[in-house]
Amino acid sequence: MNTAAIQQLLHERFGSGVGPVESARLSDAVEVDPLSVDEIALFLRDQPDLAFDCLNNLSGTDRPARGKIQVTYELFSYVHRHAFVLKVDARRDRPQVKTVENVWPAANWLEREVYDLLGVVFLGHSDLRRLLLPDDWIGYPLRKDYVEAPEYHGISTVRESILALPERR
Amino acid sequence: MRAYLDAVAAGYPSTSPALVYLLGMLAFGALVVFVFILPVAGITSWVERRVWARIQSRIGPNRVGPGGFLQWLADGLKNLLKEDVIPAAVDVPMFRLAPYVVVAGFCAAFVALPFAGSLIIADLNIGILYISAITSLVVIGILMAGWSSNNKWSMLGGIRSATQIICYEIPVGLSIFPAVLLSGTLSMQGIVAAQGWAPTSWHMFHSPFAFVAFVMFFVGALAEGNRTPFDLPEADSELVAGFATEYSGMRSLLFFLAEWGNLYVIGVLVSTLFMGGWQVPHFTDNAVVLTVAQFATMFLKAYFWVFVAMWVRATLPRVRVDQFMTLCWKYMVPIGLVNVIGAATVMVLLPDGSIVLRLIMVTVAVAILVQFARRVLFHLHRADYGRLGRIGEGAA
Amino acid sequence: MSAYVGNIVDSVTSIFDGMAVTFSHFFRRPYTVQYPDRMPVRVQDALPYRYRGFLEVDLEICTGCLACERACPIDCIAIDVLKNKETKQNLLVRFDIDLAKCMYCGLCSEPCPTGSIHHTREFEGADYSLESMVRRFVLDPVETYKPKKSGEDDPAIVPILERGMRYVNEFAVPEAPPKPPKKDAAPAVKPAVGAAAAEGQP
Amino acid sequence: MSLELEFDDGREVFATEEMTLNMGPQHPSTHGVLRFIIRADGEVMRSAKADVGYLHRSIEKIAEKVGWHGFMPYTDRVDYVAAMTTNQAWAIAAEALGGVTVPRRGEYCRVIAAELGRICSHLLAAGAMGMDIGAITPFTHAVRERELINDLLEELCGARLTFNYMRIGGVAWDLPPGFDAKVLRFLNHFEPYVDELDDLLSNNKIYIERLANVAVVSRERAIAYCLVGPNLRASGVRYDIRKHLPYSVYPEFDFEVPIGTGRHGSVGDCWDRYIVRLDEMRQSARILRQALEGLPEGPVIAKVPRNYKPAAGEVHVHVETPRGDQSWYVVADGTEYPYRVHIRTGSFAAMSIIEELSRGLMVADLVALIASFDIVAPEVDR
Repeated sequence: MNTAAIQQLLHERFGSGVGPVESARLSDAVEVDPLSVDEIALFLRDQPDLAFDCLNNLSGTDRPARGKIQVTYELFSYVHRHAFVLKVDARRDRPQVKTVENVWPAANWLEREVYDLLGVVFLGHSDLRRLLLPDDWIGYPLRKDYVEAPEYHGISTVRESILALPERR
Repeated sequence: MRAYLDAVAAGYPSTSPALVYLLGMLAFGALVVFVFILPVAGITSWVERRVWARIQSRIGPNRVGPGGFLQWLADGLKNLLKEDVIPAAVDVPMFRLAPYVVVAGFCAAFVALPFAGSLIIADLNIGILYISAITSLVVIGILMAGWSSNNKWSMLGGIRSATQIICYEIPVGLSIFPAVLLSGTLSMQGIVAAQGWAPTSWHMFHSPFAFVAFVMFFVGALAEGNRTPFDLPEADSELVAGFATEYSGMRSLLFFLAEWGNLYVIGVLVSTLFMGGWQVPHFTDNAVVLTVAQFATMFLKAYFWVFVAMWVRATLPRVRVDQFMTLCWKYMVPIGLVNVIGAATVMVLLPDGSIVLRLIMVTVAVAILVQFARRVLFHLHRADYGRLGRIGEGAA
Repeated sequence: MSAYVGNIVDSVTSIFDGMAVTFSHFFRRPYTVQYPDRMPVRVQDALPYRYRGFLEVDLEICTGCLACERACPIDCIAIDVLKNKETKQNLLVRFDIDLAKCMYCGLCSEPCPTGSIHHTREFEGADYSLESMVRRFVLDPVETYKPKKSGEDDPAIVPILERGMRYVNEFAVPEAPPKPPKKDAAPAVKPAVGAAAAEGQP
Repeated sequence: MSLELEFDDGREVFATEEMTLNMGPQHPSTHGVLRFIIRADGEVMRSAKADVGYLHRSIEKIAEKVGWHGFMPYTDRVDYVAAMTTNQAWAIAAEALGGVTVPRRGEYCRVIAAELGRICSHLLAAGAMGMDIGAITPFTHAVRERELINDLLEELCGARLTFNYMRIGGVAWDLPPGFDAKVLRFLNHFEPYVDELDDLLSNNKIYIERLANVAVVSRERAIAYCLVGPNLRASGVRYDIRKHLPYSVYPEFDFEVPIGTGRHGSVGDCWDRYIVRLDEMRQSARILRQALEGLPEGPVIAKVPRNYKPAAGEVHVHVETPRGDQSWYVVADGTEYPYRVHIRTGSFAAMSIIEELSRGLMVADLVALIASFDIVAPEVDR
């Protein structure tokens, strides 16, 4: 089943919470409402002719120009061997997305990673802690406007280059 | 030994024979410890590393001395000079004492080990019983080390070791029975004397039951010596280094000294109980030459089993704790019991043994060896590693 | 009961075979290479031609195009070129490579038109300070190399350029697979400076 | 002396107490720097919580700073045990965005390098598995074979671990002269070696007992936790990106996708995960033979500008690495730097299931479990 057909199904079921097919170059996606993504995910998993039983990838992209943080879900069905890309846009100043952890357990760590690096809060997540960075790290490094603190617990995070590099770069 | 000391005492009538005897025995014991146990344990460490290396397509230590032979001395010296780190949270007296208890336990076993027909520190009439009792002292040391380290991995190691030795005392004891029954004595020299130099006269070939007892004894001894596949107490991939995790320098080395020394004890016990010990053909009347020959025989037989233990260690994975218990209680103990009854029955039916049975057993053993050799050749030809050279052999 | 006996038989046979495998290794040669002192040849000489060791620069044929500096993802190369307006010659005043930072990826040697910057097969550089790992190739300012239209004819430079071009040719060139440079036709060596300069300098 | 039979809060003294064990970050069998916090009742675990991040190098952030060509060496460091396939994933993603077609010989070179890398990685996995179970010799034997592959790859691309062999548009170097003969000689030697490893380790009764029926992952759980690659196939799902979502020139090769059969226990146990890897090495050898035979002539790299600026767009790339389907999400915005790169690796997925699987296992089984998932810590953390 292709993206357009799935979008059709979703639109019939969920109405305005499901946007049109976004045809970026090389990949099609459907954008949905961040606060109803869990229901849509459940539907995508349990509908027999969709049967997306695997959350293959979950990643966040910071889009400061649009004031959004985009979370991308890449779904795959081992039953029908088809894939589908779902996107949600969270507000950049207060990014909140419903968790899909209860639908696909794989989302547990993937969501923690997005929370860790981009600061997206997944509502209803059972264990939303930082995953890769230390618990007391300040800031979300994958945001485009992230500035690394000059030191962490008194350890400098900057290493001076031994070469004095020319200015042209 | 005793006769010699008696003669010395007779030559100096003013001294008390008891004193001479005591001092002589002490001197001989000290001699055995420093001239025999330490080098043997040390050299065993070198041999083990070389054997492992060859099995693993490596070379092993080969820089210190000829073929790396003096590596054990270098390592020993290095460990002696190293700082003895005692972590802050340990129970210091217990922590310090533990290695000595372990070493004492295994050194004490040498008291009753036969080296040759006339070379034994004390031919106790309960020799084998004494040895199986005194080697269990090692577990107390290991348990002390594990507990006092104040480290959960160490504690798990110590407790595993205790479980291990307590469990395996039983099958080991059961597998000693047939040999003791056949010899009619518990004395180590007595057991050796009950066998001849020829393989047909060894206890292990007396009957199938004796052979099974021999295999079980070796397996059980490995378990008691904490050797792979039963090296659970120091399972490096699970428990870091088990009970020895917190030890450093000489104290750490003492544990390994005991382990390597114990290998030799296992070898001597297997040879004594089942393989005719120091028995050689009576080819000369010269007592010195004969003793040397007996000593060499005993040493080679014992060292063969040390080698087998190394080889087993390089081959087999480690069992898990519950499987270890299963092996002991569900397999070795029942089989051991049946075995004792079987061996006793054979003794009743054939009071003088049967040369036919012995010959059949030897033939079977030879057949197994031949099959083994065939498998080795098969593996050698299947994947010939000599064909591909590395650096300097055909490389650009 | 059959499982019981089966377990024992399985254990004995599988261990028997495993022991045969390990025993057979006593009759095989060990694989250890006893680096560094017991090698039949020096290890550097045994390494393949493409080995990515320390970077080295042949200043005689460096065109000063800065392609390597741009290609380096971690900025471990620093080059300063001064332009002499009168003679229209470029003067190379600095060519530093921080070998402690270098990750030996080879990306810098790829765009080099003459093969001036290239990896050697040297790799032993243990030292006590990071500063000592900085290789400063330019001690006195040198003029950059200018490829000649008719091919190189300076006998001092020809062998260096030949070596450099052999290095360049190791990298695949699209469309036309390169011919190895001929030994006897020394003046025919032409650096691929035009194409690379067009690519490397936007 | 009277014994107090109750704690202050009323619990009985004679209850067993749980023990908290801290395994790692430095531990002999954590394959890198991992940490587990184990709650155990004696030797039996109640749970093992994983704590990752000790090897986090923010590779995804670096990608946004170093440009399309410059990121290639960094992909080596995502999974240093199998750098070739990670190289390939990045190259495929960048090529898809830039619309570059790789010459056929380049694709063949990539397949040869990637399959050698796969054997390399699986050897380490199988050997380390034996090592964690306590057999040390198989590890050294596996590393010995791996050295031979490293020698080959060193000849191919000049490095033994961080290859940086592939480029956007193809590969950096053509195969060196005589390389195919060397690979064939290696394969002739290697295939019997795998049989020998079977005799030495896989069929060993102790080894089987340690692994069979331990940490069984059912088909459903494997999919739900997004296990990929050999870990998924061991649970009985016949899915291999090379076969079912083909990239490069894999459709031209004839090979099988081995799955777990539960020969000694149930489908999806540790032993299945181990044996699937062994079978995959044999299949890789098969692919290598075919690739060497059908090697076409021609250039190995397409003409790609040094200043690579793919048009805006985003792409999801899946590549079958030794640790399974590596899923790359790459966003381009038309500049010379990638806008966003996200890598979902096989080890990452496998790490997240360990907590669930660890309940009721013994401490020694956890070691086997980690090894059977073939977890490479830097790949988890990136």
